[in-house]
Amino acid sequence: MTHTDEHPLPFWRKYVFSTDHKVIGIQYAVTGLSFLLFGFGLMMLMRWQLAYPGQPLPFIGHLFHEKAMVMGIMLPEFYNQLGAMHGTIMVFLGVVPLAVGGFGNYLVPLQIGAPDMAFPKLNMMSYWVYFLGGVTMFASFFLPEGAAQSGWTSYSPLANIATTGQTVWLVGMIFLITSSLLGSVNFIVTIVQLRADGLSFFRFPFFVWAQFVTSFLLLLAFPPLEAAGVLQLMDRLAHTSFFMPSGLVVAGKVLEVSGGGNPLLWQHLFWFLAHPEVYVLILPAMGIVTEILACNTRKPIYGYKAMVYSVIFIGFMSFIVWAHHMFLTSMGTKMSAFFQITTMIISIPSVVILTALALSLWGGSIRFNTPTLFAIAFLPMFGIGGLTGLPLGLVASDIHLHDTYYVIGHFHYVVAPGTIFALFAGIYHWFPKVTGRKMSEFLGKLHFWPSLIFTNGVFMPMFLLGLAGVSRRLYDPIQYAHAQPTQPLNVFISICAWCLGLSQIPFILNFFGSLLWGKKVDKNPWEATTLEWAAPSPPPHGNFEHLPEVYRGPYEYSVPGQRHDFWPQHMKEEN
Amino acid sequence: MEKYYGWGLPIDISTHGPEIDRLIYVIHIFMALLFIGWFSFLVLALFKFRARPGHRATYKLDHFKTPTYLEVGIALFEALLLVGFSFPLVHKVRNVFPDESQALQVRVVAEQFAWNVHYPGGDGIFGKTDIHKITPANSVGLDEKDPNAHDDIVTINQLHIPVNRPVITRLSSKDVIHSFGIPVMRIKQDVIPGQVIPVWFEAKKTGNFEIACAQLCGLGHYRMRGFFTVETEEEFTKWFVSQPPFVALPLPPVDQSIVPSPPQGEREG
Amino acid sequence: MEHASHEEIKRHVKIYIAVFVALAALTVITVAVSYLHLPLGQAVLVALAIASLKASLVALFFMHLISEKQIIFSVLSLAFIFFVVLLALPVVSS
Amino acid sequence: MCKHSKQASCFNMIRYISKPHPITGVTNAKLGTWCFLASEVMLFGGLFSAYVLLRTGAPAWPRGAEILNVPLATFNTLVLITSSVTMVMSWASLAMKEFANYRRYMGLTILLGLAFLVVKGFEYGHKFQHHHFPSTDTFYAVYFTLTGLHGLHVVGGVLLNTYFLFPGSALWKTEPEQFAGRIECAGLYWHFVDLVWIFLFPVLYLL
Repeated sequence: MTHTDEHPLPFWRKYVFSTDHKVIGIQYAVTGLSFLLFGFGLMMLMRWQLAYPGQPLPFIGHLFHEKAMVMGIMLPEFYNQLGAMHGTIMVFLGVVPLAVGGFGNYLVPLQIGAPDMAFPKLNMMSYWVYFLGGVTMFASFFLPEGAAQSGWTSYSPLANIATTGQTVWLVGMIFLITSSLLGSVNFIVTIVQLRADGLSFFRFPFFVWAQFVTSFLLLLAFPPLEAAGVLQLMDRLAHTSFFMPSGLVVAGKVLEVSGGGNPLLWQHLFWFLAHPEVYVLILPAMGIVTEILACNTRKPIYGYKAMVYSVIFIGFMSFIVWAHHMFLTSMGTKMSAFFQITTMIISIPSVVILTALALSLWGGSIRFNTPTLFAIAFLPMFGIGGLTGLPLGLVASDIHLHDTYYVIGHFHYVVAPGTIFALFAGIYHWFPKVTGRKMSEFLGKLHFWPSLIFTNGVFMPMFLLGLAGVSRRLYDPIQYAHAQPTQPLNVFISICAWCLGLSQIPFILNFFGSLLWGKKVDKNPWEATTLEWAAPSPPPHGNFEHLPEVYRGPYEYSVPGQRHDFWPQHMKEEN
Repeated sequence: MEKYYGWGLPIDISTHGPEIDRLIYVIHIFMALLFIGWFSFLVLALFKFRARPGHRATYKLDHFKTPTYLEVGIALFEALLLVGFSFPLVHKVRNVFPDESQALQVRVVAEQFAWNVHYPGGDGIFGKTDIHKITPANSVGLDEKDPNAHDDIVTINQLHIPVNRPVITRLSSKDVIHSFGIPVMRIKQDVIPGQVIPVWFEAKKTGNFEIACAQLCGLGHYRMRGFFTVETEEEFTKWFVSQPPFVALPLPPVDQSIVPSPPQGEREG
Repeated sequence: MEHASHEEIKRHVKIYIAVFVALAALTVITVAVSYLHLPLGQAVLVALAIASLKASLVALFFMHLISEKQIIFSVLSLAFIFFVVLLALPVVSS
Repeated sequence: MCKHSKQASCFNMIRYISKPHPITGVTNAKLGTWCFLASEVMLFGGLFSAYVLLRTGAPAWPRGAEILNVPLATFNTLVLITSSVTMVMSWASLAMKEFANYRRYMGLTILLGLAFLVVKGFEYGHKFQHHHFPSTDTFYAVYFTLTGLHGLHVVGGVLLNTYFLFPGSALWKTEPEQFAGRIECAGLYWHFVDLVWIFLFPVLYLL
C-alpha cells in the first residue's frame, strides 16, 4: 500500500494513475477549475441571449452546430441545455470537486499530520470515476439531440419525457455520486484514524472540521439521489412510472405508461440530497476562510468551539430542511410550518460562524494580501446570500419570489462570490505549499478588485428582477410584459458577466506564470501554525520527514511571551 | 395608462397581496439594517486592525457579549416573522377558502405551453372530462355526453375574472409540472400533474395583466404567457355570454369506454 | 474481535449455528403468518417485527455489532437518524 | 510491509491497516466498510421510502403472495441466510488459522450466492414469460427495481468473494492479520446484502 522512494515510479504512475493524495488533489483541482471555466463559458453564452434575445451572437455564433444556433441565433433547445448543464457542471463538476476533491484531498492529510489518505487506491479510483462522470456530462453536448435540458434539478415528468441527453445526465450523475461516496468514506476514515498523535478533535484546524462534516453530508445525503437517479433511469429506459402519474397527455397524445407514480417523489429525493449539497459547497469554503483569516490576522479565531458546534449543528439540520424548496407544491400548511421553522433555525449557526469570523478580525494585525482580500470579501458576500434566503424561507414571501431571479441571486451570492471567492483565496494561500512558489500579488489584486465589482454587478440586479416577478429559466425574457421594464438590467448583468470573465485573465496568467517564475519560498512563507506548513514545499511523497506530534490548538498566534507571533502545532518547545 | 411593472415589486391588485408586500418590505428593512450594521463593523475592524509597524495582534480578547444578544435578537425576530407574518398569511391563503357559492369557480388546465381556462358555464357545474377526448378543438377533453358540459366555456390563455369577487381556481396539468403565477396578484402555485390544487384570490382593481409560468416546463416555457383580465361585473358578464359554449362542437361517434375523470373539487392537502 | 482466542472463536461458532437456526425458523414463521391473511395493518406489523428481529440477529452476531466499538455505533446512529428522516418522507408529501 | 523496505519509509506508512487504532479500537478498513454500509442504508432507505410513498398513494395494491412465487423466494431466503453463516464461518476459520477451512467455506458462500442468482433468474424469466415487465404497473416496477438492485449487490459480493478466494488470498501468507480483517469486511458487506433481503422478502412477497 505504501510506496518507498527508492524506486522512482514511471510517469503514468506518478502523475496520471497516482495514489498520492497530493497528486490526486491537484488532479481534482485542475479538472475542477477547468470545469468551472467551462461552466462559466456556458453562462456567458446564455447571457447574450438574455441581454439581446433573438439577435445573432457576434463573432462566434456561426461556429455552432445548426441544432444549437441558426445563423448565430440561439435556439431554446440549446438555451435549456446551457442552463441545465451550467448548474450541473458548476455544482457537481466544478465547485465540489475543487473544494472537497482538490482542497480536501491535498490539505486534510497534511493538516492532520498523515502521510496519505487511508485508502490511496480508493482515492485514485474516486478521481477517475469523477473524471468519467465529467467526460460523460461533457460528451452529452455532442448527442444528436444535445445535452440534458430539464434544469439541474431534472424535475419529473419533464425529465422523463426529455431527450436522450437526460439519460446520459443520469448516468453521469451516478458516476459522480459513486465518486463522492468513495471520497467521503476515505475522508472520514482518514480524519478519524490517521490523525497525528496529540491531535485531538478540538485541536483540528477548522478546515478539517468542515471537511469532516461535509464528508458525512456526502456519505448520507447522496445515496437517496442515487436511488432517485436509478428510478428515473428505470422510468426512461424500462418505461416504469415511478414519477409519472396516471392520465398524462403530452402534445395531444395520451401517454402510454402504466401511471400511478408521483412527480413529487423525485423532488423529495432530489432535495434530500440537494439541500445538504448546498452545505457541501459552503462548509469547505468557510473552512478555507477561517484558516486564512487566522493566519493573516495573526490571532486565534474568536469562538472556535462555537464554530465547531455550529458546523456540526448545520450538518444535522441540513437533512431536515429540504422541503423548503417545495413550498409551492401542494404541501400542507402544517408541513410547510415545520420546514419554515427548521429553515429559520438553520440560519442561526450560519450567523454564529459568520459573526465569529468577523469578530476574529477585531484585535488582529491584518495583512491585506490577496488571499486575505478574497477571504474577507467572502464574509459580506456570503452574508448577502444568507440574508436573501430569509424571504425565500418564509412561505408568505416565497409565494411571490419562488422560482424568480431572486432565487438565482440568492444562491449565486452564496456560491459565486461566496464559495468561489473562498476557493480563490485558498488557491492564493496554498499555492506556495503546492508549488514552492508564491503567486504574484499585483496580478492577484488585479484579479480581486474587478472580480468583486463585477460579481456584484451580475448578481445584485437579479434581486430587482426577482422582486419584479421575472421567472427564472426564461429563454426570452421580453415575452412577458412584466419582464420588459427590467430588460436594461439584463443588459447590465450580461456586460458585467463578460467583464467578470475578462477579470479572470489575470488569474490564469498568474497561475501559470507563477508556476514558472513565481518567487521561491521555504516551507512556511505565511508563518502559519497548522501542520501542512511543517512539511516541505512541495511536500514529498509521504509528506513529512517524521510523523509530526501535536502539542496545541490550531491557531496559536501572537501568544504572549513568545518570541515569534506564531506557535506551530507541532513545536514542542517555545518558538 | 398606469404603470404596472418596474424594477421592483409590480403593482399589487389582490386583497391578500399587501400583506405579502408588507412582509417583503419588513424583511428587506431588517436585512438592510443587519447588513449595514455588520458591514460597518467589518470596515471599522479592517481599518483599525490593519497591519502596520508597531501594531501587534492581541492574543485573547474578552468575551463579546453584544453579538450573543444580537444573535438571540435575530432568532427572536425570525420567530416573529414566522408567527406574526408567515403562518397567519399562509393559513389565510391556503386554508381559508371563500364561500364557494359567492366565488367564481374556474379550472385551469396547464399544458406545454398554454393555460386552458375552463369555466363551468351558466349552470355553475363543470362538465365531466376525459383525457381520451382531448383534441385540438376540445383542449380539456370535455365529455359531450354529460349535459353539464354543454354550456361550459373553455378558453386558451384567457382568464377573465370580475373585480371584487373571490375566484377559486382549480389547477391541474396535462403533462409536466408548471407553475401558475400572477405577479400582480401575488399568487403562485406549482401545478403538479396527477393532482388538483385549488388556489383562491380576489382582485381589487381592473386591468389587463399576465399569467406567467414559473417552473421550467420545456422549450416553450418562456412563452407560456396567459392573459389575465380583471373587469367590472358587467364587463365580465358581457364577455362571458359572448364566449361560445362547448355544445356548439359537432358530436364525435359514441365511445363506450369512458374512463372516469378525477373527482372535481377535491382538496389536496 | 481482533485478538480472540481459539476457544473464544469456537464458542462464537456455536452461536453462529444457533443464530442460523433462529433465522431459518423465523423465515418459516413469517411465511406461515402470511397464510393467515391478517388485515394489512397487522400483517405489516408482524412481518416488519419479524424482519427487524432477523436483521438484528444478523447485525449483532454475524456482523459482530454486539461487541463493536463506539466509533462504529456513532456512524451507524447517524445513518439511523437520517434513515428515519428518509422514511418520514412519505408523511411529508402526504 | 515495513520489514521489506528501508527503515526511513516506515515513518511514512499509513497506520492502522492491520492493527486497530489505539483510541477508536478499529482498523481503517473496518471503519471504512461501516461508513460505506451507512451510505447503503441510505440508498435502500430512499428506495423503501419511495415504495411506501407509492403504495400509500395507490388506489389499489396487489398482495405480493398472490402474484409472486413465495415458496421459491422462501427457498432463496434460506439460501442467503445459509450463505451468511458460511461467510462468517470462513472468517472464523481464518481467526483459528485454518486456511483450508476458510477456502471451503468461502467457496460454499460463493456457490450459495450464485444459487440465489440462478433462482432469481428463473423467477424473472417466469415473470417475463407471462409478460410481466417493470412497465406493467407500479408493483412490478418496484419489484424489479428493488430485487434487481439487490441482485446487483449480490453479484458484487460474489465477485468480491471470488477475488478473496483466489488471487486475494495470497495476502494470507504475508499479512495474515490484514487478510482476516479484509475477510471480516467482505463479510460485513455480504451480511448487509442478506439484511436487505430480510426486509425485501416480506415487503415484496408477503405483504
